[in-house]
Amino acid sequence: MTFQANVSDAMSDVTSNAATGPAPAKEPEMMLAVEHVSLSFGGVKAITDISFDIHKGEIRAIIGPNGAGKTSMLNVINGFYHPQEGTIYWQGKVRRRMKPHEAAKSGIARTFQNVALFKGMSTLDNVMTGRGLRMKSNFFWQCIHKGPALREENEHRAKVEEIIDFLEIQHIRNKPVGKLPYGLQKRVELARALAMEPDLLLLDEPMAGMNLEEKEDMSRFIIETNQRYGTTIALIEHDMGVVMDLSDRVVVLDYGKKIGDGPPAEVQANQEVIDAYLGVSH
Amino acid sequence: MSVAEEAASARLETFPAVLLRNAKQWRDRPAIREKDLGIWQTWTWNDTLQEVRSLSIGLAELGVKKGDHVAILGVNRPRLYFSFAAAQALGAVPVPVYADSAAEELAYILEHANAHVVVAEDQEQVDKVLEISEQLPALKEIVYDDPRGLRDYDHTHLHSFERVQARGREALASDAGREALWLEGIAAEKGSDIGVMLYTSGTTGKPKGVMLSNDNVMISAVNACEAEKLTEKDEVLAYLPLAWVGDHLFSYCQSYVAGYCISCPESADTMQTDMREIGPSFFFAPPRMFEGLLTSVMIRMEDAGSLKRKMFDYFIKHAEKVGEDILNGKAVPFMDRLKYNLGELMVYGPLKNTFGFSKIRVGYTAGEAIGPEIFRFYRSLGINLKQLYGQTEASIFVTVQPDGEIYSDTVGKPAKDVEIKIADNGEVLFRSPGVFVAYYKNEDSTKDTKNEEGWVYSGDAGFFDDRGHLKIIDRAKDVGKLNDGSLFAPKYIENKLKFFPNIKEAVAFGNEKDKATVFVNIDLNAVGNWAERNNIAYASYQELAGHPQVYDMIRSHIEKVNEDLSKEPMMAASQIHRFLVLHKELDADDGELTRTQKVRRRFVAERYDDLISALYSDKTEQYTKTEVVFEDGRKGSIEATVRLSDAKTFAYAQSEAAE
Amino acid sequence: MFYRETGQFKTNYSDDRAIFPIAQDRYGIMILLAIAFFVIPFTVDDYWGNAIFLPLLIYALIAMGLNVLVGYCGQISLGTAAFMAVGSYASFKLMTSFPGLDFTIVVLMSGLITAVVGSLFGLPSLRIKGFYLAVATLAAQFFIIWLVNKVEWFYNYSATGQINAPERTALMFPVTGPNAPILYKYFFCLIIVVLAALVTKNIVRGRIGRQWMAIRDMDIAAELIGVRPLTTKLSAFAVSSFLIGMGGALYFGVWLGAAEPTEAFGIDQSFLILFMIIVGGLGTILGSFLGAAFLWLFPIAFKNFMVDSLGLSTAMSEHLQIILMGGLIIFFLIVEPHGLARLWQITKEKLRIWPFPH
Amino acid sequence: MSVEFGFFLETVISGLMAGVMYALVALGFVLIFKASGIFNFAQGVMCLFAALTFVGVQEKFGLPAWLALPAAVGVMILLAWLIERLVLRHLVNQDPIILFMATIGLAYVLEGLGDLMWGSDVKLLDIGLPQGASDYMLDNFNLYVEKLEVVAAVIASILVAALAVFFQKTRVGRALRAVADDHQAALSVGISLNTIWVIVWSVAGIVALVAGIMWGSKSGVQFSLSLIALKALPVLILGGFTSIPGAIVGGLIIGVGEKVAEVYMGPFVGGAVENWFAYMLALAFLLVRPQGLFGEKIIERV
Repeated sequence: MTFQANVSDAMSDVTSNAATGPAPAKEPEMMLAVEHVSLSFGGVKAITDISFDIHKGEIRAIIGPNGAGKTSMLNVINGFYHPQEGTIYWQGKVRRRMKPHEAAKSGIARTFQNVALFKGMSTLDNVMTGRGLRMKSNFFWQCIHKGPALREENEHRAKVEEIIDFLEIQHIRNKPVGKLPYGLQKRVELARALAMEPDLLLLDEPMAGMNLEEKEDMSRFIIETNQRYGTTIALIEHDMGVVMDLSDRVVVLDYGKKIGDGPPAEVQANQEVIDAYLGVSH
Repeated sequence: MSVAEEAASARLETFPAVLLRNAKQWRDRPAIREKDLGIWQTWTWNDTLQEVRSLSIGLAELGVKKGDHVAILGVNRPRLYFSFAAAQALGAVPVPVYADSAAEELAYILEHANAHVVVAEDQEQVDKVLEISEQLPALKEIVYDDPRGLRDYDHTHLHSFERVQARGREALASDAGREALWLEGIAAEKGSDIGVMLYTSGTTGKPKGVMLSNDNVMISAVNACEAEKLTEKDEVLAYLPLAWVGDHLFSYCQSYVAGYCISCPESADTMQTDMREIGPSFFFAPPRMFEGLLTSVMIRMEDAGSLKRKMFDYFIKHAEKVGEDILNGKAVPFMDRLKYNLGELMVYGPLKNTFGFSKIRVGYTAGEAIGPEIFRFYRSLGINLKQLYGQTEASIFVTVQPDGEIYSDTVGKPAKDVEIKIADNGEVLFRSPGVFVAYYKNEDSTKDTKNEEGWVYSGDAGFFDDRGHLKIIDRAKDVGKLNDGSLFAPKYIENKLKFFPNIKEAVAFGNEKDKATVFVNIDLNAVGNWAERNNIAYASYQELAGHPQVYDMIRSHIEKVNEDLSKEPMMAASQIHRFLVLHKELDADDGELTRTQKVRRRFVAERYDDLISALYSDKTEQYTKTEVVFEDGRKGSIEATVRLSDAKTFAYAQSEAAE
Repeated sequence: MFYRETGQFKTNYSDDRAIFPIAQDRYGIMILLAIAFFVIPFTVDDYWGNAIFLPLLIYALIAMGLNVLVGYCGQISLGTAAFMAVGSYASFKLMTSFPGLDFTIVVLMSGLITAVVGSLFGLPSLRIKGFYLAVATLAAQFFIIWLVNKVEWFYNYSATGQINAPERTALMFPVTGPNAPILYKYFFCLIIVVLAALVTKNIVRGRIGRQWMAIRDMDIAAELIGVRPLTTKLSAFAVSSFLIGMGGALYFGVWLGAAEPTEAFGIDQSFLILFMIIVGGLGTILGSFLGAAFLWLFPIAFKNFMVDSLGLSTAMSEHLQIILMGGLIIFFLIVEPHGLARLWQITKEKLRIWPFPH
Repeated sequence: MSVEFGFFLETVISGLMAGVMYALVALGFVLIFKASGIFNFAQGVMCLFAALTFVGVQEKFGLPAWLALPAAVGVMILLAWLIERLVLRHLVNQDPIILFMATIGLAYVLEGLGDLMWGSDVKLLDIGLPQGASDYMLDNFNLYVEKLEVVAAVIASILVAALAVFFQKTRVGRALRAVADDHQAALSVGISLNTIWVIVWSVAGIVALVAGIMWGSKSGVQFSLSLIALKALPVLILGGFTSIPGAIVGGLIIGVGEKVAEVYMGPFVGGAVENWFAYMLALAFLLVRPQGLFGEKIIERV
């Protein structure tokens, strides 16, 4: 059989590091950039003069010790916190100060460090809620649940089912999320974020508290999301193995300052980063 | 309707021809369903025809032609079922392969079958094929159903299902004569052409490719549909392996013939829920499944409140008393009937409902003997469960229990058009329109199995009882002799043991030995539950298996069997003298079971050679070390010191059962 | 036990997400509706109609309204009675200002007016949450009642300060005033309540309902996935007030016939409705009905028992009743904080897996 | 001093006195909310119940006031213990709204119980507090000030001071403060959560007793007493649910604002402005400062 040789290459592409993919021939397109951003709460500096960017289509990791300002950074990106200083560029344009739901509308979705699901709702309803921005039928049709409302509901259900299928959570479709095991809750949260069909997906410690198998699954989902839907992903993660495997580029924060930025291997070798992790500096 | 279409569907010798008829006759009736994306996606007969046609022509574009072999690899999915008809429409032969085959088995079958094209379910199957593709010079193309994870694969010879169908549609659109050509192809297929090739799992040796002609399966299917009065209104759950002859007949052939709809479950895990949702009217399951269900019923009822349990036990007892008679249409006292109706409301109905058995009109079980208690339990609930005796070589049907003549210890009377005779050595021989054409590339075996007059040696030993029902005792070649010359039928003993819910598997030894001994595998579910109730702590299967109280319990089961055996003149000599409880579960991954979960007796005997010799010594324990394959494919070994134990035997006692 | 679901499978999403996906539930509700429409009206006398069925239906409607706000959207309100008052006074003014207006229109418009007022009082919910909001809704309670009491225009300058419902018809059938037959009153309320329940269910199972629940369960996450807090919360206030306003119009126009603000719309009414949805079940339509039934029927039954059977004085019985009511609420909260609807849910699950315990 | 200004001053002083009452009731709320996160709707009824008990034991058992006081305190402590036993411990880890509803239920029970035990007629409460106008104020400043109100204010101040000492200086007090922030921390002090609840409800009960006696001395013990709780709610909004100084300052603001509004605005809109003015004031205030006067700005985290 003739196609043996090519296949193994293709397979390694899927299963291992996406960073070894084809080198970009042209200048990478910018999804988001923060420039000289500073954020403080009543005098306490959470983020100090940080600049970095996220390319379209890449998986970008944000790492750093606890309290380094990683989550604050995500909160700035999706409009939950408003930095006192600095500029945010979104898809090439300066972004004005916006509310979280406006950021969501512009194409940013996220998951949370401590799962923030809607506990009283089923998995399906949680994910369906993620489609809310794309549902347009008016109040009248909603009241009678027929015509455009029903049609829309069914169309979005089909989309949601695809995501449910993709993340392999069919069996918990109708279960209330509050009672699910933690690993599954994280997955439902990812499903909800994916349902928004975001351009940029922010994942705040997607693998925290998971066992090895769950981590592997989650890594697979993240890579597949990135490849299948072309979603740009920024993630915070503590598991260095995962970060090195998944990400194209890594930015390292420590005490609200940026101390490293570059491909995983480069960052890993950076002395300042090593010190920060070992607690040498400061 | 075009002339060609008419011609093609006039003679219903092939399944594509039947499909053309169905698409006309039952155009908008459901043909196949699949639980996908949360609902039962449905294809009507017309949809099915469209799918099959575009796929078929797409396959032709890929180069599939008459006589080619198209392997179908995966679990029950509508598209894989479409592939059968699509291949047959081109005169190609579909060769379904077990989805859980290891790469090695798969390599053998695909190589042996000379498969030109593989239609694979998903990435997992594609990977398996790719891994062994070097050994498959005949293999040209791979088509896959589920594209997930396959995006970045080299697609020179790898095609998505959609892509193939799109090519088919393009060809249809660009060439006006193409459809007529396709229909002509269908019309040209004859009943005597090979329609399908099924590999027998084979308890010994390499799998054999059983070539069945269109006539073989068509006539068998038509007969079966008539016998059970199956119509387009029936519902069937398609969940057994595609490569198994039963599924091929029930889910493909009979569905086409009778026009009923088959439903594919979402996954193996959701099979129970899916079953309940669909509520099949015609159902098939191996005894194993019925056993498992019964065990789960009993376990779940353990936790019920005492009042509810009393009620449950009361009505189940009542069903045991009159249920079968009511099912068989016999006269039952009015009060009993009333009580049974109450039981139906309170227990039987809900129970059938939770299993998804409420609508079963005809249920089959086959493959091995079913425990009489289990069999009667289901029948007493009002489920028309029947035993079937069949083989791939017979297009499954050899004998079926006719309605109203159900005895738990027989496999019934010969099915329609089937002749049966018993050879001198006790072997069952049969002849029918369903009898296979030949084994593929294996003339020797063909000759050994099928004689010139068309009689097939079933390989099973059995006899007809005075009611004209066939009774199977064992594999003909497994029936051996003890050293004292008396008959030793291991399967017979094993089945008796396996009727105890605590015993999952048993392997009996005794041929050319002085006495009979057995290996026992406990059922972790049942015994684990029992242990919990009796406050027996255990950390592993191995520890539980070796527990003295478990040994006591198993011993009591064995002694009960011995007591039974002692009453049968032929079997009294093969009472079990010594036994052991194996430290690990027999596993298909280790080659100890076949893919259909049958014990590979000889392999087990070789593998646990040390334990067997210990059984025939007077040791009380034996150390053993066994190579195993873990779930993730790694190899390792398990070691254990297995306890050996004696069991009481009984003197031969004449009883009414033996007269 | 009575649930036989084998063979009930869904081939499309509409069926899968139907209000009653299980056939037996559908039959059950049909039987209930059949009784409500064809049996009760022809067997009920004035006492049963006025003392039991009318208040039951009307309280169920109002409870459903409050449930939208509290149960679905998570915004606690203690001002229900005030919004009932808005509905009542709106209907009174409409009836007296436009004598020819069909009462159906009056009820709908009363609902709309209340929705506007309710949204107004819902505005603070954007800045304040939880108990702060609950207390803020008390502002509505006191302010509105004061307003309708003090501004004579609201009660048409009548000497008593009361409002009395004139006779009006709905589709030619007299439904208000002292001479309207109980049969018509009952049918009128029943139809409105059934339709309102259907519409409310439709809303809560669609996009809007999910967004309400998202705000309820985790408002920050909801906002981050694109739920607009402003529109979502205000829509809950509006829908809730609409239902309560319609309920208020029926409460005054059809049932009581006359009302005096501090008595008919006191804060105890607000609590009563709140109890209804707590006991019935927050965030369920069914719970609104069950809660209304329980909290309306229980005191009647209790009083009858105490006064008629045990011969206690009315005052004594009233004290006991109030203690028992409070005790019962606490008992319910301890035993089943999710209310009667959850109890039914649990029972139903048991029936579905009968005879198995789990 | 002009007559107008004098009248205004009288209004303000009378408002301040009412404010002290509100502050006392609000204090009870804050204590419980701070320690257990429970919004105790029954606080007002507790005032009524406490006052009823205080009067009741005097009437029924003929106890003198100095004995009735400890008896009433005992009853309030017993009540706290019962509430913890029968209600709170069964509702641990429930949603705040559930606990809130439970306290409404509690309010019903207490109301019924009080009526049942001591009768529902209006009772006079006279423990010999000075009545009538203060001659001193009248003579020197030409201001009409009720003596009782002055006494009430003094007693309230003493109570607040005592509570402050209790919270700052005693071990139990410190534990109570700790529990508001962190349940674990409280446990590390060596006091079980259940005990803390009993203590805090007892303290709230005693505060309610004091408030009930004060208010009852002024206008008799009757059902309307429980309604002052409703007045205390806007105080809470104003002051913040967890701030003791907030409760006091808020109470004074509401008291004064209400009186001034009634006197100066009431006549133009038909009177009875008191009923809602406090709420509107609080509401308006909330829109500007959602966390209340003394509440900390909440930084929301995800």
